[in-house]
Amino acid sequence: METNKANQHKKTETIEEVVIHFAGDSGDGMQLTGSQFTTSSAIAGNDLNTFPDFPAEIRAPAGTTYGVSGFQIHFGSRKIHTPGDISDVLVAMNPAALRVNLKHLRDGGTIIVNNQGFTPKNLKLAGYDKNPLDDGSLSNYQIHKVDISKLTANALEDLNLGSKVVDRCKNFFALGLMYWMYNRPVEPTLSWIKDKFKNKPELIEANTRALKAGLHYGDITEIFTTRYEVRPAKLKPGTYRNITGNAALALGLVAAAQKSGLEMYLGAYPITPASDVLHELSRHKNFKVKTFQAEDEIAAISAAIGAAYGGALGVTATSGPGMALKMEAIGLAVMLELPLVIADIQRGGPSTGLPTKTEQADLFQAMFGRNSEAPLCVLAAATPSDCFTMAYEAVRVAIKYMTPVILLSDGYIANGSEPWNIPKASDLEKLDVTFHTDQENFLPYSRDKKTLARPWAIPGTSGLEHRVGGLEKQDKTGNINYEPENHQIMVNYRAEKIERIANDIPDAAVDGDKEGDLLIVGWGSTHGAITSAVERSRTKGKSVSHVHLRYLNPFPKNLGEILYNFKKILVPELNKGQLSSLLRSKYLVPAVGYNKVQGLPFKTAELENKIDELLRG
Amino acid sequence: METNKANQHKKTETIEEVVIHFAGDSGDGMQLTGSQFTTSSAIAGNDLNTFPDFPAEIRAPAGTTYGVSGFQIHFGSRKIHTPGDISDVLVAMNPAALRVNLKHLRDGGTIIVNNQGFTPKNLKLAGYDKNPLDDGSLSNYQIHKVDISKLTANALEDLNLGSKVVDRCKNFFALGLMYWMYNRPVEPTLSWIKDKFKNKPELIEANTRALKAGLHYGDITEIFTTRYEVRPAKLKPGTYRNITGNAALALGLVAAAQKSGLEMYLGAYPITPASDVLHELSRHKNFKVKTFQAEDEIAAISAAIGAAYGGALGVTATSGPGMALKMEAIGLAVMLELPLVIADIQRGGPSTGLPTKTEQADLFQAMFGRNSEAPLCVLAAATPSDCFTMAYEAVRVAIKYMTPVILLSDGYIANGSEPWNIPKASDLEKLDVTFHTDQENFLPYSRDKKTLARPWAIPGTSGLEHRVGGLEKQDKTGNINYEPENHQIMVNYRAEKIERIANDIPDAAVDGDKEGDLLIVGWGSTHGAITSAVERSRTKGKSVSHVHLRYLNPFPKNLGEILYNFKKILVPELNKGQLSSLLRSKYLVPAVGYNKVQGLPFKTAELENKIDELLRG
Amino acid sequence: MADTAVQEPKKYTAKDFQSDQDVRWCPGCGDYSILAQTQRVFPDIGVEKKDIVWVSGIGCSSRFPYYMETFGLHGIHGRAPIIASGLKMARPDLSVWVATGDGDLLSIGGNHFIHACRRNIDIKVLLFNNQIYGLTKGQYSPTSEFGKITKSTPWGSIDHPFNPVALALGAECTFVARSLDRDPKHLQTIIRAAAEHTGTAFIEIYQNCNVFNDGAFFHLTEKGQKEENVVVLEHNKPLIFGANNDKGIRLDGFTPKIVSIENSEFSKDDLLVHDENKNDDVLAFILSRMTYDPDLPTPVGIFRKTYKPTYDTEMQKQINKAIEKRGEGDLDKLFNEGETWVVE
Amino acid sequence: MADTAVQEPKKYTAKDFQSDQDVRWCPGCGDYSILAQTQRVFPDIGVEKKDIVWVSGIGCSSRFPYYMETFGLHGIHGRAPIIASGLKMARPDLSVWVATGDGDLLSIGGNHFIHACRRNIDIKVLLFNNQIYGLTKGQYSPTSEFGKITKSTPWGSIDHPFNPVALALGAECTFVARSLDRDPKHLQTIIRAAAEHTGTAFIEIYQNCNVFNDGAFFHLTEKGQKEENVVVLEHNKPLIFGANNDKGIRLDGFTPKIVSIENSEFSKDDLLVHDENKNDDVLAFILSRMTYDPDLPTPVGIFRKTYKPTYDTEMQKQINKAIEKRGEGDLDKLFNEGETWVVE
Ligand SMILES: Cc1ncc(C[n+]2csc(CCOP(=O)(O)OP(=O)(O)O)c2C)c(N)n1
Ligand SMILES: Cc1ncc(C[n+]2csc(CCOP(=O)(O)OP(=O)(O)O)c2C)c(N)n1
Ligand code: SF4
Ligand code: SF4
Ligand SMILES: [Mg+2]
Ligand SMILES: [Mg+2]
Repeated sequence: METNKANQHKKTETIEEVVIHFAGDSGDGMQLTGSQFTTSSAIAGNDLNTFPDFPAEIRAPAGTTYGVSGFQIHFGSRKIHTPGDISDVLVAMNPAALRVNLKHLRDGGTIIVNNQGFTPKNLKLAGYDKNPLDDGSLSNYQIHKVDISKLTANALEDLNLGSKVVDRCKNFFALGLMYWMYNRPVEPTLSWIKDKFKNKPELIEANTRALKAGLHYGDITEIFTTRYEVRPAKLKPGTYRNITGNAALALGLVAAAQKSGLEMYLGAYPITPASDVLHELSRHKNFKVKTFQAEDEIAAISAAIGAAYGGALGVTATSGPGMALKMEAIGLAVMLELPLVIADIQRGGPSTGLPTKTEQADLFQAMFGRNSEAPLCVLAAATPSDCFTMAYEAVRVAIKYMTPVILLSDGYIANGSEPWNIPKASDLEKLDVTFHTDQENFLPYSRDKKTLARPWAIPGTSGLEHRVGGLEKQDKTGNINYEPENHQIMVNYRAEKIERIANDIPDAAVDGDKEGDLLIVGWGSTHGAITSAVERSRTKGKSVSHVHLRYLNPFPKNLGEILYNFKKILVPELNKGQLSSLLRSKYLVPAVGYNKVQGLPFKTAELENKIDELLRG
Repeated sequence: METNKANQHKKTETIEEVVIHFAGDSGDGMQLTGSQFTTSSAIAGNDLNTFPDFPAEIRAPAGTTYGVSGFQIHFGSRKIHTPGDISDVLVAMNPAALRVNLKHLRDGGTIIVNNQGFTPKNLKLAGYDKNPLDDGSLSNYQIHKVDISKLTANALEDLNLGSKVVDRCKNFFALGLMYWMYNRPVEPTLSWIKDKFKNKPELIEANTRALKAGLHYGDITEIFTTRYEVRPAKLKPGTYRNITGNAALALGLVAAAQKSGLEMYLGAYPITPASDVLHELSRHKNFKVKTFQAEDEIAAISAAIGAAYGGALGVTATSGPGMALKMEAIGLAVMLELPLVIADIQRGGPSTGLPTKTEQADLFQAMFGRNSEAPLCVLAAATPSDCFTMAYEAVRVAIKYMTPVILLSDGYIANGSEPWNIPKASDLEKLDVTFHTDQENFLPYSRDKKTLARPWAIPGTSGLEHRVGGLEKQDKTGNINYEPENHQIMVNYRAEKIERIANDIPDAAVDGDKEGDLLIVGWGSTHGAITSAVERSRTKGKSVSHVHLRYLNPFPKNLGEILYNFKKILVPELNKGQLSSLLRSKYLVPAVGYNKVQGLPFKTAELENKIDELLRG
Repeated sequence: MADTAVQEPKKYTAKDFQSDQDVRWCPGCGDYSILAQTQRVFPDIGVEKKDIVWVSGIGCSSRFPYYMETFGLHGIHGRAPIIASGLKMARPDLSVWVATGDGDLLSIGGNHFIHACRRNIDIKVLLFNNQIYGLTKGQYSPTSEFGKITKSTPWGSIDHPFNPVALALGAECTFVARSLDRDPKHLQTIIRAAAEHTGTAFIEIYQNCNVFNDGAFFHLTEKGQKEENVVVLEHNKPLIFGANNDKGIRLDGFTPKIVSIENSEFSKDDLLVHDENKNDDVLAFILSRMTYDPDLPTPVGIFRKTYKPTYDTEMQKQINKAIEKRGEGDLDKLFNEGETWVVE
Repeated sequence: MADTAVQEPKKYTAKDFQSDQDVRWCPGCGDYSILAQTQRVFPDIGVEKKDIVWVSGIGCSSRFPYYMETFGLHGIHGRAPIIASGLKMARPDLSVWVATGDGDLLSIGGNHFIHACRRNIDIKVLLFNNQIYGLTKGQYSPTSEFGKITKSTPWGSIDHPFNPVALALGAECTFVARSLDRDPKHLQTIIRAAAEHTGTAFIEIYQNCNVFNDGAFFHLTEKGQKEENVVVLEHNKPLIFGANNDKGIRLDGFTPKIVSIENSEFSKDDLLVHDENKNDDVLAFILSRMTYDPDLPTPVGIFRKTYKPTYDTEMQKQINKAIEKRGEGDLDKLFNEGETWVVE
């Protein structure tokens, strides 16, 4: 096994956690570099959290600030909840990358730049009058100017490759250097290269050499005097892999389909940042997953409704604008009382907004975006791997209660990743589905006493021929009915059915004391930042607890009780106060919002400051 | 002038108010009968309120209960707020009409039936085993069996008309009889007949004869001993006409277009109960109103957005399911900051629901139905004639604040009618629009200091060439911009702009004392029922006040203050508690809902009882 | 439906396909006939009731499923073709039918319709074309004639109508036909042919709305008029029409012309012979163009019938292929894909 | 644009149509050429900058308006044709252009597109057909070939592609053309012709997406290949192609066949002569059918150009007629329509 042995004369320092930010042009392969570093760190046993951040343009002109693509990884020997507020190390392939990311580098942090990227043209494109590498403006940082391009070219000299190809290997040099610096295992990347380019041996050679050149460069040159050791974190025993939220969500659905014995049918229309759910599921046809790229979002959900009527596990996945388009059809699904999972991977809005940025502002839409009273279940995943759990849960609720379920995720956890403690398939909760078959007194809108679910009676079943539709229907028979009392009964049933789900979900768990000065209530992807901020505040002796909601409709039954036990309630959200409004309305508690709508996740420090402020004031 | 003189030996009794319900098959012309009676009563100087109620089927098979079409009119010499909880008189053309409406007739009320309609077949279709006219089951009522069909046929005998034509005149007989009974002027209907059938003299003759036959029948036969006199109501002086909500809404828009100097562009797709807005506006092309029946609701609003970009007054009108489809485009309008009026004539839901029934359950959708933070102004009309006022107001706000405005109406006030005190065009508030023309430092997203509105810079203006779109835009320039701080600024602007509208709208007015035991907060079409109930409760000495909200986003500035001055707050709504949720959330007041979702308006008595209950408990 | 007739189907009568719901169309509506012909044909299509699903959108016509004693889904406006498509993909074993109106299918639902056509998903679409919006009480529709005066066009419509047959052809539909509510026999034949087709089958049915557009098709359906105004397309047969079968259609270049075949220079043999199976759909397109030509008879019958793989079978094939190649999905294997590591 | 050229327009150069925004397409993208040709043609179309509006949906191609120094509206996905239609109806004096992609126009926007066509609203639609979803990073589109492997179809697409030209014809479009990003001259000609047309003008432009679908059209655009694979349609001219102009298209019935016109039984005079003005669109339809035929060259040029009243002018006419008939609207009269009564 290829290893990464230290040059003996360099010292090794042990540190608890590091944040590295890789940045370069969209074409520089920074997402790849980041994800390789992630895998390596995961295998090194660290806990970690990542955040890729790329532009809306596919490949904006080289050298521009809006074309910068970045990948941040936070890894450590302790529990890591976020990709880090600010980075310790910035790897910048060109001036634009430096310019965009410098403000997120800590004072005294390390900068590693690709010297060749700092051409006059690139400097100008990035808006620099003078070369910042030379004018002393970076004196607050430890700056390493490395001839990455040149050194890569040197290493590949005798391979007779085109200059473009050679240039594309430079990210592996940078990666190698960082591997050296943080003592990462190289093997996973080497085997990845072999697999990736299995039909192009010259690229295997080129990338391998570039990687090793970076590695050796650290070892040999004098400019790097210290290597860092980040010890393995104490993670729960088990087999792990690194997983993004979207991949986890897709796997959760596949798992639930398998465990319920249903065939999955995904109707989807590509949209950032939800497309990867479609991509991932499209691969798994041997799980009898049918994926359908529809003509639009309305078609996607309508097809899924048709499939659900036919007895499949109907799923659709989209983001904000696509979600808006689905609302009429969701109303139909509510009326039909068919199971359906609708994943909304939220992004910055309104309208087309900031397609590649994150936000949590679709909660209201999920709750209320339909005409009339059309209640359904709303769930939210808190972290990348939690997307697996909540997708599974969404299926469970949908089929048990015969209802559409909206699962909220967002760009941040969808693209971000963390280690996932891989479950055993056999340990997953079994999901029971029984299609109705009994012809005796079959009533399509009769109800289960406990769940109020109606029977799932699918075509192909003898004697169950019946009609359903979006007009109000008669209690029990499901025939069209416009009578006032019947309408009230049906409206109440549909509401009550969703409320009863509260009997079937875990109580909200309080992280911290059950009463105190301040309760933070969060939901979705803010989990990591809130957890970190609360940890830090508690270390400072503050009385702060945290409840993180995964069930937004209905709320867990014990939520009111929890809220009433705190003097103050803070609801941090990446929107203008949607959950906080729901809490205030339902529980009449003076929850205050901490709101940020910038296309970015919370920083731990922001929350920490807000907590300080509230407990001071 | 043809008059309606009383037979001298019959006595005349003066009463304050009456509720009459006309009911028959969809083909029996009950809507026409009702609206003629309405006009006549209006001209008699009564205040009044009407409520047509017809089936979703176009023309359901004759004689069925679901094919019954009804029209209720409430008129009186005092202020009339509603069409009446229960009727005093039921005119039933067949057994189904009797069966469906009997439960809404007061004990001791009058029933007038068309004897010939009670055939064995019709009785069976209506679900009667025995003829209720004979079996004593109606002994609680004053029942008049009139040979309406036969008497009509007799009157038309020598005209040599087909039996179908003759049968179609029977509603005029019934109308004539009611005119006699309530001393109504006949002239308006006679001239209506002349106008309507101007090319068919035989129909003029037939219908005139039928009407007069009914009139004389009352006069001559012994069975009717009493006529009633309902004196003119004390209405504000002025010229009046009877108007439905949809007609008023359309006129309000035309008026606002004229007063603002804008050409109106309506993009619409037919949907019950909003289609009449399209129909009405299509007639007024000489007001430079362009109406476009689009391929669907998304197209309708998108076209209106295009028109608004071009400098027209963009309007779209729809109902619940259509509204759901428009949400993505509404988000675009929010982003473009263009004026746009979106009328939502609510109907029963969810999904296709109860298309011809009323409901108030789209408030949440109007507020929150879009992806991300996309705030806009939401208004609601309270009565049919108020639709004029609020449509006008919607335009005022839209153009002044460069924002989409949602105007909520519903099936009840859209189809219902009341006397409208016709304004003088010259008295209407002038609406100022200035398109931006100044080329110097033109910034498409600069803002008016007071309103935060951006300039309306339309194509065709030299030197103002610029681009707008749904991606987040840079403050001032409007160029695409993904920067975090900029996004926050723009999100805040969009929110703040809507909030500032509160500075520009009337304070909420309290009907009753400014503090007390109970405040009722209503919105939309419940106005009449709440007003009546509050009047009655106050007569009984209860401390009840009423605030009726026409501005739902933003709320009037003084609303919080008002709420805090009452011990209890009741929010009656034809939904599951949408306004009440908004009030609780915003003001943290323990507002309780009184909710009914039956496709029907509130009855005054229901509200009265609820008030009693609350003030007792 | 080849793939559903696994076991010998029961012998049904038309009555077996009547549901227990009261039919709520206006008396005299053409929809009654379409329902009746369908119920008459369905006993013969070789599919069990339990395996048939009717899907519809919103409109008078879209109430159709309620009256058929099969499975039924009354969807939302315009979405029937795609709801049906989803159902068919999930359940290729079912026989899936769509009942829709000219507003439902061609106005709000136009996109789903053309996409269903191009995919060649195996659903049968019956368009009840009454050239009006019935359920919303009489607005013009995308098939209404230019200049039509309706509630929403008191000054006359300025929309040029779609030619649904041409649109379907332009969208690559594999089975395109037209029939009439008032020609029960013909309608039955066409419904039967659609049932036999594998792939998207589209039937435009001219339907009288006697309340809002009465008589729109009387020139094509009433005795004394229809003979001169309709030409029936039959496979491999020349295009002959006229009260005395004395006229025919001849092609002059691409232009259909009426010629007399009695006492004239032309005989039957000079006429255009219909070929519904032509794989290029040019002939069908030429015939579709006769529809709005005031000088030519309106063609009814099957314009085009051709075969290509259906979307639903291709989808199923991919599943089968994937299983063959990779084996049935194993969750544990899936979970453990890519780089994993063990924490003890 | 006949109706907009009221005053003598200014003399522009291509540069006048370049906005101040950085062009953000991938280096090498075919969109650059389409932008450049447009900017080259626009000085000649006789419309002032202030009277031109570019409307788009969402996609790489839909960024187009930002780079044109005219008015511009970057709309939402699929809705450009209808936003543009509304604008044109409200403002018939403007010259309204749509930039759109194959996903934007034919997937989510298909319905608005076919309705714009049938209405014959006077807008010009430039379809940037790269047979892929660019902006969302490489899923197949409704024009991608059957079997295409993309991110969303790792097992190959099972969708049969639309033929956009045939679809537009089926939807009654009055101007239907095709051009290529890599044939600047031709593209300029076609854009100019579209500008001159009154009514819906549709141009399908084959566009190379060098990141996600590189080379999709190289057989039609690259030297050494294009000569044999492309036939240029020119009005009143025979269909000739080939590196040595030695081949032509001849009609065998409705079927186009390649014939040699050098040393063969056929000469130029035997070839199909293009007629873009044919009012029946059968010829155009036949030509459209050559597109996906592997044995025939792909036609580019104007398939059809015909005239009928446009929706926007008809709409304006109705307004004028109404005013003529009733006089300009008088609010007081309107308010007092019907029965009124006076309360003193
Ligand atoms: C989203 C939505 N928009 C509009 C409507 C109202 N609507 C119901 S049916 C219909 C059109 C009916 O016309 P058509 O499809 O021709 O059917 P027909 O009634 O003539 O059979 C419309 C516009 C609706 N139900 N839903
Ligand atoms: C409602 C909605 N759905 C999906 C998307 C995501 N989306 C943006 S562009 C696009 C398709 C782009 O393909 P195409 O129209 O061919 O344009 P290209 O990028 O290839 O030029 C999609 C699916 C969106 N922005 N809005
Ligand atoms: S309105 Fe027309 S289409 Fe609808 S049921 Fe009545 S007659 Fe038939
Ligand atoms: S992704 Fe393709 S279409 Fe989009 S800008 Fe890049 S090359 Fe052009
Ligand atoms: Mg119709
Ligand atoms: Mg594309």
